[in-house]
Amino acid sequence: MTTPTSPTVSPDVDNPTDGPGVAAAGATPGDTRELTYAEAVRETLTDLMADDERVFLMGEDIGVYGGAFGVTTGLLERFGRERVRDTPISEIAIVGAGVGAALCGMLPIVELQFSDFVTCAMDQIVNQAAKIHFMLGGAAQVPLVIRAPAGSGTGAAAQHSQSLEAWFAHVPGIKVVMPATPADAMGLLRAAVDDPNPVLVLEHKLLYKQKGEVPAGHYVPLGKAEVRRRGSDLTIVATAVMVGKAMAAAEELAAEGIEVTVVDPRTISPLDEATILTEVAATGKALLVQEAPRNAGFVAEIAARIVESDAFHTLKAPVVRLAGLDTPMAYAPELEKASVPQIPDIVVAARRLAKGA
Amino acid sequence: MTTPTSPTVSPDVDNPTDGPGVAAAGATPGDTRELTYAEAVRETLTDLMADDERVFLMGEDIGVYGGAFGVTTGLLERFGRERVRDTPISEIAIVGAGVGAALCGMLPIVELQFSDFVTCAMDQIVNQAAKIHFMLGGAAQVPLVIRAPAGSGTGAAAQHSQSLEAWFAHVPGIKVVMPATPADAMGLLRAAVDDPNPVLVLEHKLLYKQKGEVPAGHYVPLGKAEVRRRGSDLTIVATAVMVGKAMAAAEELAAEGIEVTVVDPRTISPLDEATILTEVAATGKALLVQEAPRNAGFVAEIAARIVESDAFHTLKAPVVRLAGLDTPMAYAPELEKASVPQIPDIVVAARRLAKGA
Amino acid sequence: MRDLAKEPEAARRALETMWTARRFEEAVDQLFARGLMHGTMHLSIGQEASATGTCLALRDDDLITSTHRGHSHCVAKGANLTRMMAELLAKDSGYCRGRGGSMHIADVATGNLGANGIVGGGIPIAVGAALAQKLTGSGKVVVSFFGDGAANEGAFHEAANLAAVWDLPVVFVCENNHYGMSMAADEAFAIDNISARAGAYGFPGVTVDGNDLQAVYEMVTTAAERARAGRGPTLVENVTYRWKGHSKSDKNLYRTREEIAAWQERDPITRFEDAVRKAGSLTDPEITAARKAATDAVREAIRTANAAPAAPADRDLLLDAVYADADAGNHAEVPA
Amino acid sequence: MRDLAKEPEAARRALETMWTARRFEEAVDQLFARGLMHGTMHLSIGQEASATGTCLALRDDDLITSTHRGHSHCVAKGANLTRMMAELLAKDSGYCRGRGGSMHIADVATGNLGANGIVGGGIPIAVGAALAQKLTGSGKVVVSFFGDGAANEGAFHEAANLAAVWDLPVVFVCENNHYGMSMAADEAFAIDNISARAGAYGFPGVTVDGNDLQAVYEMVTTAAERARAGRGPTLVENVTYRWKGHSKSDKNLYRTREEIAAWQERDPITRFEDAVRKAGSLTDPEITAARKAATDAVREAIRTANAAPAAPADRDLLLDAVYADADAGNHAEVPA
Ligand SMILES: Cc1ncc(C[n+]2csc(CCOP(=O)(O)OP(=O)(O)O)c2C)c(N)n1
Ligand SMILES: Cc1ncc(C[n+]2csc(CCOP(=O)(O)OP(=O)(O)O)c2C)c(N)n1
Ligand SMILES: [Mg+2]
Ligand SMILES: [Mg+2]
Repeated sequence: MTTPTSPTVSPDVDNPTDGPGVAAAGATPGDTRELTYAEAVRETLTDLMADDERVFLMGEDIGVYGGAFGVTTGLLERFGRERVRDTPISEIAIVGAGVGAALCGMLPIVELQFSDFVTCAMDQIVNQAAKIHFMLGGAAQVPLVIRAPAGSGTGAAAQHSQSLEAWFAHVPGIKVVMPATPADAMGLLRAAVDDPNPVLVLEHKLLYKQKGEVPAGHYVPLGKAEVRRRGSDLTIVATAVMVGKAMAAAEELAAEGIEVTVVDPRTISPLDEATILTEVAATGKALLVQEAPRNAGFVAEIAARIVESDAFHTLKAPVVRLAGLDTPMAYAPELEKASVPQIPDIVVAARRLAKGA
Repeated sequence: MTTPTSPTVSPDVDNPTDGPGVAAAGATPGDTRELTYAEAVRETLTDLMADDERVFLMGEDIGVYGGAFGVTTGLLERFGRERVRDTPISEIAIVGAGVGAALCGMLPIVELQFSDFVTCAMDQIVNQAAKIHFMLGGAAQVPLVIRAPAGSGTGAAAQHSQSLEAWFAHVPGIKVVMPATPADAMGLLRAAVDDPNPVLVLEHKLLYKQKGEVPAGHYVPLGKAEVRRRGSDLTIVATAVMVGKAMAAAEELAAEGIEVTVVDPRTISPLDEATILTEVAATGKALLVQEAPRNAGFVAEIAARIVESDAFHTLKAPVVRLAGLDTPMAYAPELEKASVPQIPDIVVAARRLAKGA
Repeated sequence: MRDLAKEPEAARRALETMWTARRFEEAVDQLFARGLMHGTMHLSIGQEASATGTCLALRDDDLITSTHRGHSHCVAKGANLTRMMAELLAKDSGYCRGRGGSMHIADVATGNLGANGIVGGGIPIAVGAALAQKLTGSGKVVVSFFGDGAANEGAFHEAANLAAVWDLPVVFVCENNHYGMSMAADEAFAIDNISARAGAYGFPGVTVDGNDLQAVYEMVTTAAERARAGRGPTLVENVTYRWKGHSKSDKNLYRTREEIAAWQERDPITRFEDAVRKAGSLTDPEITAARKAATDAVREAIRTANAAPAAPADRDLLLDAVYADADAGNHAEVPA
Repeated sequence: MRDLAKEPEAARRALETMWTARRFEEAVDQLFARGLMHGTMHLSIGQEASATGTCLALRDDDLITSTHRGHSHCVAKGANLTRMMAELLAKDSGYCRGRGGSMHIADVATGNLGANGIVGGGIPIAVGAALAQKLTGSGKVVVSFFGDGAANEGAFHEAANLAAVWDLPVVFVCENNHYGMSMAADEAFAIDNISARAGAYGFPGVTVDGNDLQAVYEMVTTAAERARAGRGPTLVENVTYRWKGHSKSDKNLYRTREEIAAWQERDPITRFEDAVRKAGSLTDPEITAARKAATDAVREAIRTANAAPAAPADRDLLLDAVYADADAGNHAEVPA
């Protein structure tokens, strides 16, 4: 297994519960507890369903099985078969039924068992969910949330390990979030359900067991990046599992006297460009880290935003991208590990960038 | 209709027939004739089918109807129903049958009636066609060509006007070409069929009627950009229909004394990075133009390649992107026109960039 | 079962609806030919009994999803003609504010969840809408219109099965007009009746003469009752024919003039007029009046729509229109 | 029709194949449990008669597409055990050079076009392979294996219909093991037999006791003959059961211990051994020898595979492996 060291990143202290004050299941608002990322998702789903009759779940094996990653364990018992709906293996119908139900005022949360299976439902996601509000001249909305475990690291090979966020960032009309911590897993999901637009929540499967402090009822507004640490030598922008790796690399670098800023966009569409540009301008050096293959990946967009803005003038060195190999994901554990940026890769790239002109 | 002025760009004189010398239908090799883009595709299909029994066509309404854009008109009569196969409306099966036939040694060329319908066949394109060669450790190959008309400009609204090339540039294992001229429509298609890998050929529907000189049997190697004109003030990189618009803008700019280079990548995956970087370094200013929405679009990748390379040090100004609006495509002609870069937009952006520091 | 031809009010309404759809599309055809309309369009002339008979079998608050060939569904479900025409003419007062055009007209107020540019794309959406009705106990039924061609899309299959296993209140209305663009249903299917596909999902399927308004009305009524009673979906195959080309680019090379003429002989409107005459529920002047009312309404719609301002080509307005306002919350516009 | 149990050589081959698949997967199960194998895997223990009976009905040069639960298909089609095991152990000598793993093993030489990680993903590919056979007149037949769950994917629907309208030489073998992961077929379908779906496409469908090797063999033989004669596809539903969890993470909460035990009583291998004994074609020592040959072969495969070098974790090698070499041209590796 190539599970990376996943440092517990600091909780979201700048953004305490500032959304609708929904009481957390079994926890007093304001309480902060240690939860795993999977628990944070589960607790949020529980809260939302308890709180709003319109919320219901659909997906493959989400009932008694609890989902392929156990995220929905226990929800069937609590909410019953009408609201926790095990589906046949029919991704078009799962997403499409979500679109139709959302159009009629429900708040469906559908799960795709692996994010790779968006490929089976792209029409419904891209041509229907994302476009209906615009195409209909604003006469309808599609408050659909699609949850999907993304990323590699489990030896599941090329069809179960993709990080496809860039595709959806390129689709106007859908919002895309990539929580990197248990707190964000809760907060962003809550915001996603609260939003009248379709939102794709890409959970990273290597993070499900990661623990972190989570304020009860936590809410993280969509479209707000988080500065996870600040340093003056260089700015790392990283997404999903790469946030934790960047934080671990930052510790190592700090030990050598290199101080880095780590920015986690959290929502990649709409992107919090202002925060990213400010933080890059502050150090003049940008290292962009993603797990997805490099070519036309999401951090290319960040590179473009940097160099077409005033931040360009603050740059002291070329922008550096660290990304997955431009290959399908290989099965063998060592090959898989070699295919995505690891902590030492980040350290090396950051060191070089920090020391270079 | 918002059909843009489509200047006849100069033929591909630097790259004459350098591929396998296949005799063109009704034309002596070496002959250069004026053909429309659609005619160039049709003639290439004819040549390839006449030349190689393994080549056959599948798609919706490609037979007696001749395809939604008339590209395959006459091929049914010439080659018969076995090799020009009208299919039911089943995009998964169309692409999947192409994958299976290609795996077994055939050279299928499948047509998706509009490139938007890739959304109905993404699993077969992305998880199967693109990955099989790698996943199987090289034990098989998928010489499948997928042709699909892309782009806006016909008043067909949000589900029939997309430019989705960025998605496929992000998929290792498939190659992607975007011919901008009749000559390239022939040359790239011939190279695509000649290649042992899956190739997505994104034809632009506004170009089908554009005329240009086409050498008989023309062959354009995959992965080679074309410098369509050279100037010292600024480098425009543009794709598909934007190449012609950039050329028209260049004429206007030349009249004011601004000389621009126009680079057409032609193949966007694998990308001819060297040519692009050389041409950008030569002027120190880059204007990147695409029809697709800006966010996470393909030219973001070009921006990233520029600023992570040595070309960064040659930049005299921020990189500028001109792209489609981050909206679904609207129906109304004036809205559609406002949604994608037009010649005056390119002129204005180029002028500003040329004159700026 | 009611006999619509025998009831003056129902007969008048059916006739006026069919004529309105017909006149609307004839007008669109002409506006196109004269270069006054833009984009593409798909006319359902010849298929009006399918849309009309189906919608007459529904309650006002029942829902439909429609297709690229959706004008008659829209009319039959009660849409405002001026807003339809305004949309096609790319006006700000159109149903979609000029952003959607013919393939995306919806009228949420009359229960039309929208046309669709993707063949089969509306079917799973209809199933989801039906699920919402079931979950909320609204008692409403959803009709999903789609073509013969669409029945070969994976979306049809998955949606039909889901509706079956969950007993959802949906009626699948397959308008088999013999062609998917140029592809003859005979070649796209190795079965005689598309309705036989219902057997693959475990619900009833029936093939109906889609040019017989009463037959359509009866079948959909039965199917809607079944759905409303919580007994799940039905597949109703309305066999019909489109008189015009698939879209403006169609040269009709895949069918004969004789075939078209033979089907024009079976004009669903004429047939229903004959039935009404036979039933004696309306007089000839009343029949003529229904037709004239439709003609006038369409003429008036064109006039009003034409006079309206064009959708403004303002980039900021477009960018603002992509996302629903998050501050407004996720409150539904269609009360389910 | 041949009675396999009565022919010593066929009986021996069938037994050895089933035992090899069984022993292979038992070994994989243990290697996993002991942390010596990585990733995920899906075992077909209990389903061996389906794979074996099907492949025995094929010619050596016929083709198959397989699934995520594909080890027994692979074995039955004649794959090399060492290369299979090497793949699972992430060795360079594995079928996929360690790049594919269990879900992507293919053996083009024995006509196995590959397992698939996407449920239903192989079905359209099988149809395309069958089209290639038709176009080249090869006389070969393609079997597409897939599960009950896969029959609800759009890919199944579109592929089945395409094969039907083009009369392609394909046999759809649905291995109905009662569950798609945790989803009971009873809940995923509102019909009793998945084979009934064939009627929606106009070709024959049959439901077979998938734990009866001879029954599977007979049905697939008939279907393959039909396909080879140009008469199009057949859907053969092999009703069977998987003894092990869906994958390593399965806690079997969706079914009872009793149900599993009852199906273990219907072990397809024991059943065929009994048939052979009854037919008297093999002696008890011969039956034992077949089992032992399988056990030995698997043990030897593990030994050899284990000793082989790991797939090299070299980034350049990986990058080089993405595209087939364009200079080599598009010459097929599977002569069609
Ligand atoms: C997924 C998809 N594939 C193809 C098309 C192109 N197309 C539009 S309408 C049409 C024919 C549809 O046939 P049918 O479903 O019978 O409806 P009809 O046009 O006859 O009303 C086709 C192929 C499309 N819009 N969407
Ligand atoms: C498109 C897709 N959806 C979901 C999955 C996850 N998944 C893998 S196997 C499986 C169950 C498949 O059931 P079935 O087809 O009956 O095959 P079985 O596992 O029973 O052999 C599921 C849901 C997948 N791999 N691909
Ligand atoms: Mg039709
Ligand atoms: Mg199963």
